[in-house]
Amino acid sequence: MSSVQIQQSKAVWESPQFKKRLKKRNAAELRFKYYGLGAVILGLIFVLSLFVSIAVNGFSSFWQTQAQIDIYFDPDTLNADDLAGANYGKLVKQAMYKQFPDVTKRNEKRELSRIISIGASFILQRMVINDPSLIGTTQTLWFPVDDEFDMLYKHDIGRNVESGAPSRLSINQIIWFDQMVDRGSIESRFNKTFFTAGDSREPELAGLRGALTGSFLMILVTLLISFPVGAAGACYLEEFAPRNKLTDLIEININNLAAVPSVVFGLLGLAVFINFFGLPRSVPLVGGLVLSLMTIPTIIIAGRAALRAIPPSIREGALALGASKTQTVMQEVVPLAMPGFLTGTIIGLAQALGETAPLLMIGMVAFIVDIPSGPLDPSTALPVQIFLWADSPERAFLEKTSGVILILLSLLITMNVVAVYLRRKFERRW
Amino acid sequence: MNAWTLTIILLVMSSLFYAVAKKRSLRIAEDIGGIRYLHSAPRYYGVVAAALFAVPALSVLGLWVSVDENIIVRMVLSEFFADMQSADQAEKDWLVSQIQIYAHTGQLLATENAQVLKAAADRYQHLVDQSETLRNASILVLGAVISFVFVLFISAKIRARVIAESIIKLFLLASSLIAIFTTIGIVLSVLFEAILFFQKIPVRDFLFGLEWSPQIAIREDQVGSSGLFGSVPLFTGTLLVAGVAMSVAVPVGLLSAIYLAEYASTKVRSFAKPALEILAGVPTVVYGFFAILVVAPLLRDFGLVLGLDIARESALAAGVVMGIMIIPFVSSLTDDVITALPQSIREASLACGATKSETIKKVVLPAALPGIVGSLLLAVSRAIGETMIVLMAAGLAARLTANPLESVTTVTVQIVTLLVGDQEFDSAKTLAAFALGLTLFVATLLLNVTALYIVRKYSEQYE
Amino acid sequence: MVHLASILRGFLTVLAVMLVSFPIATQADERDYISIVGSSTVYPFATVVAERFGTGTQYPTPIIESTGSGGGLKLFCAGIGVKHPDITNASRRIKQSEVDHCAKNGITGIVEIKFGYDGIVIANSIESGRFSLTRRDVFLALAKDVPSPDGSETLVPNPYNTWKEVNSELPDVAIRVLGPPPTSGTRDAFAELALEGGCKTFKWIKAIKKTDKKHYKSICHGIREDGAWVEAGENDNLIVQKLNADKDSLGVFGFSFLDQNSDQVQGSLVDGVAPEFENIADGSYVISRPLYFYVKSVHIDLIPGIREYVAEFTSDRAWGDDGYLVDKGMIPMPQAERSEFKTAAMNLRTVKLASN
Amino acid sequence: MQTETNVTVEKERIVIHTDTSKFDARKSEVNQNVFIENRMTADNIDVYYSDNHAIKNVSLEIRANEVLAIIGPSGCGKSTFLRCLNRINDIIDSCRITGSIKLDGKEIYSSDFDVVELRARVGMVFQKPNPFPKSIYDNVAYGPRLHSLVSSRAETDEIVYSCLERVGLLSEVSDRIQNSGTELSGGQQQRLCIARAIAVQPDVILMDEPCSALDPIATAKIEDLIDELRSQYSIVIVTHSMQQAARVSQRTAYFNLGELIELGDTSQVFTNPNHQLTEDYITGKFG
Repeated sequence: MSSVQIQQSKAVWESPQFKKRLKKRNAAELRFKYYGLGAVILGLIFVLSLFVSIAVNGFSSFWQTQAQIDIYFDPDTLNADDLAGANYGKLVKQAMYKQFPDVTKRNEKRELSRIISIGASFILQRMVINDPSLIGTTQTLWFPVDDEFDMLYKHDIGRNVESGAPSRLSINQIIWFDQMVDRGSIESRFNKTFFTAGDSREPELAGLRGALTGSFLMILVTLLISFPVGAAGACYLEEFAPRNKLTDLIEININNLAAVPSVVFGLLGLAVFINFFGLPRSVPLVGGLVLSLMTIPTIIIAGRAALRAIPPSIREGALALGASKTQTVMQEVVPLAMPGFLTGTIIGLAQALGETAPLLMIGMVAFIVDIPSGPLDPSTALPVQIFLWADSPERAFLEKTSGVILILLSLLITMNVVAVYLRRKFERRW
Repeated sequence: MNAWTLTIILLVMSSLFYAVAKKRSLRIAEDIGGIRYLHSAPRYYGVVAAALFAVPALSVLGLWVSVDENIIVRMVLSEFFADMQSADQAEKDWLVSQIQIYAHTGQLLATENAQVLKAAADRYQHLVDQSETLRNASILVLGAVISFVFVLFISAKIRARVIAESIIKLFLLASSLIAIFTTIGIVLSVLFEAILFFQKIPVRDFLFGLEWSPQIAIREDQVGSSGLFGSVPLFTGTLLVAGVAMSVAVPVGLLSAIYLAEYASTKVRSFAKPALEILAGVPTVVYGFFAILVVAPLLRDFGLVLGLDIARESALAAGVVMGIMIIPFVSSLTDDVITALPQSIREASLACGATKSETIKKVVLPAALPGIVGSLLLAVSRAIGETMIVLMAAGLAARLTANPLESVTTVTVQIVTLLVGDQEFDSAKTLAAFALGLTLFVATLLLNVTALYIVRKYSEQYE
Repeated sequence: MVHLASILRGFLTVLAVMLVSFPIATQADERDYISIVGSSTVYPFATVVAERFGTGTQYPTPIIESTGSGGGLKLFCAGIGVKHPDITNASRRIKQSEVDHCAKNGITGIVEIKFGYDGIVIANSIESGRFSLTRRDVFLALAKDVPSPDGSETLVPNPYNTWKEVNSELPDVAIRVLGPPPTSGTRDAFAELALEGGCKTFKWIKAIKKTDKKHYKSICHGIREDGAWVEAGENDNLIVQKLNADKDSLGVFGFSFLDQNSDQVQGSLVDGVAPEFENIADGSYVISRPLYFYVKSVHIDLIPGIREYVAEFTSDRAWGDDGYLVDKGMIPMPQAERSEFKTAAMNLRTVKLASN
Repeated sequence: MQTETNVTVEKERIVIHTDTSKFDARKSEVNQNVFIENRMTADNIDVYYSDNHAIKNVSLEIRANEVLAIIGPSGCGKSTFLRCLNRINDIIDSCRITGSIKLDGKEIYSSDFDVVELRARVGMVFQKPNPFPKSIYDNVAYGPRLHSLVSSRAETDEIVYSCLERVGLLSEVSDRIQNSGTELSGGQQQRLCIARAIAVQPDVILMDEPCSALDPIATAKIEDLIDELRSQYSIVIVTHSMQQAARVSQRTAYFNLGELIELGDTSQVFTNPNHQLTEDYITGKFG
């Protein structure tokens, strides 16, 4: 019988129909696999294009075109009685006129003086006030050029004058600028201002320090509030809470809050912290409070996972030695879960650092130049600065925006790497 | 006394009471033959003493700070301006600011009643100073007395550890209750304003109206638009953008999750999974910028090739970028769901002679379906609530359209544009933002709870 | 693991410190910086002045929020004290109703400073053809109700879909104009100068003014809501970007934005005159309006630096013919007007509106 | 030790099957006394998990219509070896196999032997019952549908009902055949899995400790079923229960530390083992 049965069975599997179907099925298998691979590659392309486009646009923001000019600290212009209020712009203009003695027409002179950023006069003002002995001397100094020329030098934007397309730069200005380049008095230098200055209406003077400080203060407030509260909440829910309606309600709330649109948290901040408690607008304290409320659910969820991963044997061991439940949790369980808490906190803070929408609601979108010195000084934050600059008309702000994004992304990546490192370092398999 | 001094005093006092109580418990222990005869370890007595000092002090401080200004103002007003009791709020406020400004700066804002004002301001300042002194004294004394009484009554029988533990537990409970308070806070902060709004605009008009044009005249003499608050165009706009986003995120997210979970080698997986998850960590404002910088021009050029006119601010551009943002949500949630399925089911299918893709399509996906649906609902909720991308890339035109090439506006964009800038809190225009916020909250709440319910039910099945 | 526990302890300590100090610290009702709100048209000028002021003096740089002229005045008039703004920018003159509203809240000393002009341009992308419009075209294309095309003296809902239908000399493209919402001074001025200007050319409508002023206004200032006019928010920069993308659209915004973006957009001729610097300054370009800012005089001694800020704004290097505001696209006032307003500012002359 | 393992590499023996009582009617139409040939042969199989040498040079054959039991202490590689026979080990990345396994003379690890066909012909039942989260009906119909062995609903019904009947499940579940397979009891689930496996009409059925998760009554039912199925299929059963091996198998292979120590007729292995290790294991000295 067997051989016949074998024949039969073989017949089924070796029939041409089956072989054909098999071929089809294997092709489908391969196709499906390639769809998956394609999806992964597409996803990676998205990641790459996002980062590359931002990096390509933003990298040049770390450099600033500067011009070298000889400044004569004219005692006539600098009145010793009012050094702060003197017309420093005039010094710069005079120096420029000296470089181009042919330029005599008033209109042309104005165009010429526009090559140098108005920031030059601020620099001179600071120099003279710090060291009045400079008056009467001549110094060779480097000044940032105006953003239009910065763009011209870096990206050749605005040069197409001859082609008839209008530009904000005149032919004369371009010729003068090129002459300065030929003379070697134009150089691209590291843009220190970008990291040390606050916001500005002049792209070449704008920096991210104000926003960075604002973000830092806000995240500090968030950390100080959300970490203890989140960790405590996680402990309660995982270790102490009885299983009842209230606990269920809390759980649903936490999970829901983690997915509530951030703009709704902005409405909460506006109504509760600003209108009800009367806290001032635009301050990092309020921003931090709002972000805390958003971060706490994240920390609680991560904290509970960390606590759940600790085997009951640890608790049983401590309890068997006569420790109370609270002692067990506080002295044995929590320290073991601490890496999990910290990881959750860092990830939550990284999210908070990138939030924008709720900050718009609580007025953190003003034009603020001064660097905030505390959580009650008005300030913006990095993401808001991105939003503000992204909307600015000056082309130079485009690269500044990408520059801030680069900084923000590298902060976020650092935080996530730290979180991953912590998780790896302290991870235990029970 | 400034804030820091008070803080330091409070901290020092707490530690002092901690030390004193601890020491006293040690003394008592000595008398009765050793620490073992105490109910609790000495430091618990310290903790309780410190807590008994700090908790009442802080509560009173908080209470005081929140009411004292009001009380003082009322006292001053009733003392000097008894005849103003019936005046309207604006007048009172004006008077109060006159008093306060004089008290702070010595500047007189109005000439009438100058003498009375000056006297009132002096009185005000005096009361403020007094209140502060009284406040500081009372919180310190109150805390000290309670704590001191405890220290006096320390005995071997006092169950300090139990008390300390219940204090800790109370703090833990309070922390977990924050979630509920936040939800209540959200509801309350949008509900009142929304109710005010619905008193001006009927709910029916809001929910079913087909035209959205909230720029009603903000002054009587200004002729504005007629102020239509039909939110349907906003919801269709939101759904359109979310729809585009999901049609990008679902195939890419699902397929890549399947590939990474079922096909990819460990090496590929360990590289590609975190790389894709980077997308979840990128701030939304960056996506918004990416949309206007790269995607919108790209789509526009692409559209020109096809002969399509794609608005620079189109639902498509916003949706595509939002889809990119959501990919990791879909993929990592799906990945969780798929990898949670027992391997034995896969083996069973393979052992029947199924190919891998047949196993996935016929066994894995059907089994994981509830979990995947749950995670997709969460992703939809995320898409609906997303603000920055649409704010920067979708535009403001409230249009009732299903064409993703046009520019649309969404609920979140309108909330931001209605609120940013004009903080006046009684016009229907700003109130509309809260009504929208309420609707948005309710909508995402329903989605989230449904999704969580499905996911939880599903995960129970395989535990 | 011990160090992690001590981290927790550290956190709790700092938290305790914050818990105590925050409620007390937030009590301090002090503000040492100037708070400015108001028009988005004035925002670019005010921010430049603020920045120079902040850099050039020992005072902190003022904080400026762009809220639109209407919203700004509303905030400005809400009260006196550190919680309320000190200065509001406006791209139109304050109205009597707003002065009254201010007075109700005790704000009587409002110093008015007019500092320059801004033309309102109707612009499109540089890659499209340049429009030459009359105010009548603008009115017919954008008003909510227009005189019936059959010539009778009745109003019909605006029937025009393309510019060609409005005026056969105009191109055959759909009417789509992006403009600011009613909260913006630009919108007010546009309605008043362009729409009403066109509206008045219909004699019978002009006649209504005498009998029913309100009705006249609602005819001349009402803007259509069927999608041809797109309210593009208060951010004028956004409009420029949109025009760049949508070649057939027109946009309505301030001259300074045209000046800043002259490589991307071009201004349409209005009544035959191009929106250029000289034409606006001499008044031959008809849709131009003055720019103002208003100072709460009682705040001058409350917040340090307000007087100096005003001085900076009204200094020659700012608003003069060669001043930096001109670089940003503002059109300067004649010398006489400048000195008049400078005196007014220095003397804190309170605004007095002629009854109208 | 290597030398002992080679004992199994005998010439292919011709064994005449004498016990015909369990052949069903359909089968007995066929000539009853025929050669029983080897269905599968494994030669010099080595399996590695990363650096771990899990199976060491194992060779054995699986004959038609026999139950071959593989016994041995935990971790000796019995399951691993079993999983090589239908290449289900392929899904483990780190798993590497050398040697040769033939099904009806055809090398299953060669590239022209399709793994889908192999698995269709070599079915498998797992340690833990693993019905799909589908209806009982769909569970059984899964394989036939997959391979298009059925073309109509009636054919599917026929296969499903006959397979359920075969495993003795039909009477128990006839009223809830559309209910989920996961709702059944453990023993029923395992019989469902067997039904699912035989629905594909395989040549060989691999069983990986099929009763280890079951109670004695369910186990007895499965054992009876195995004995019955032998009439039609070759069955390889891995078990840690020596009693079970003695009850159901004709031949027994004893594995230890990845090596095949002894292979022979079950009665011989249990009564008179050739190897000391086997004896120690069977008498309970270790294991």
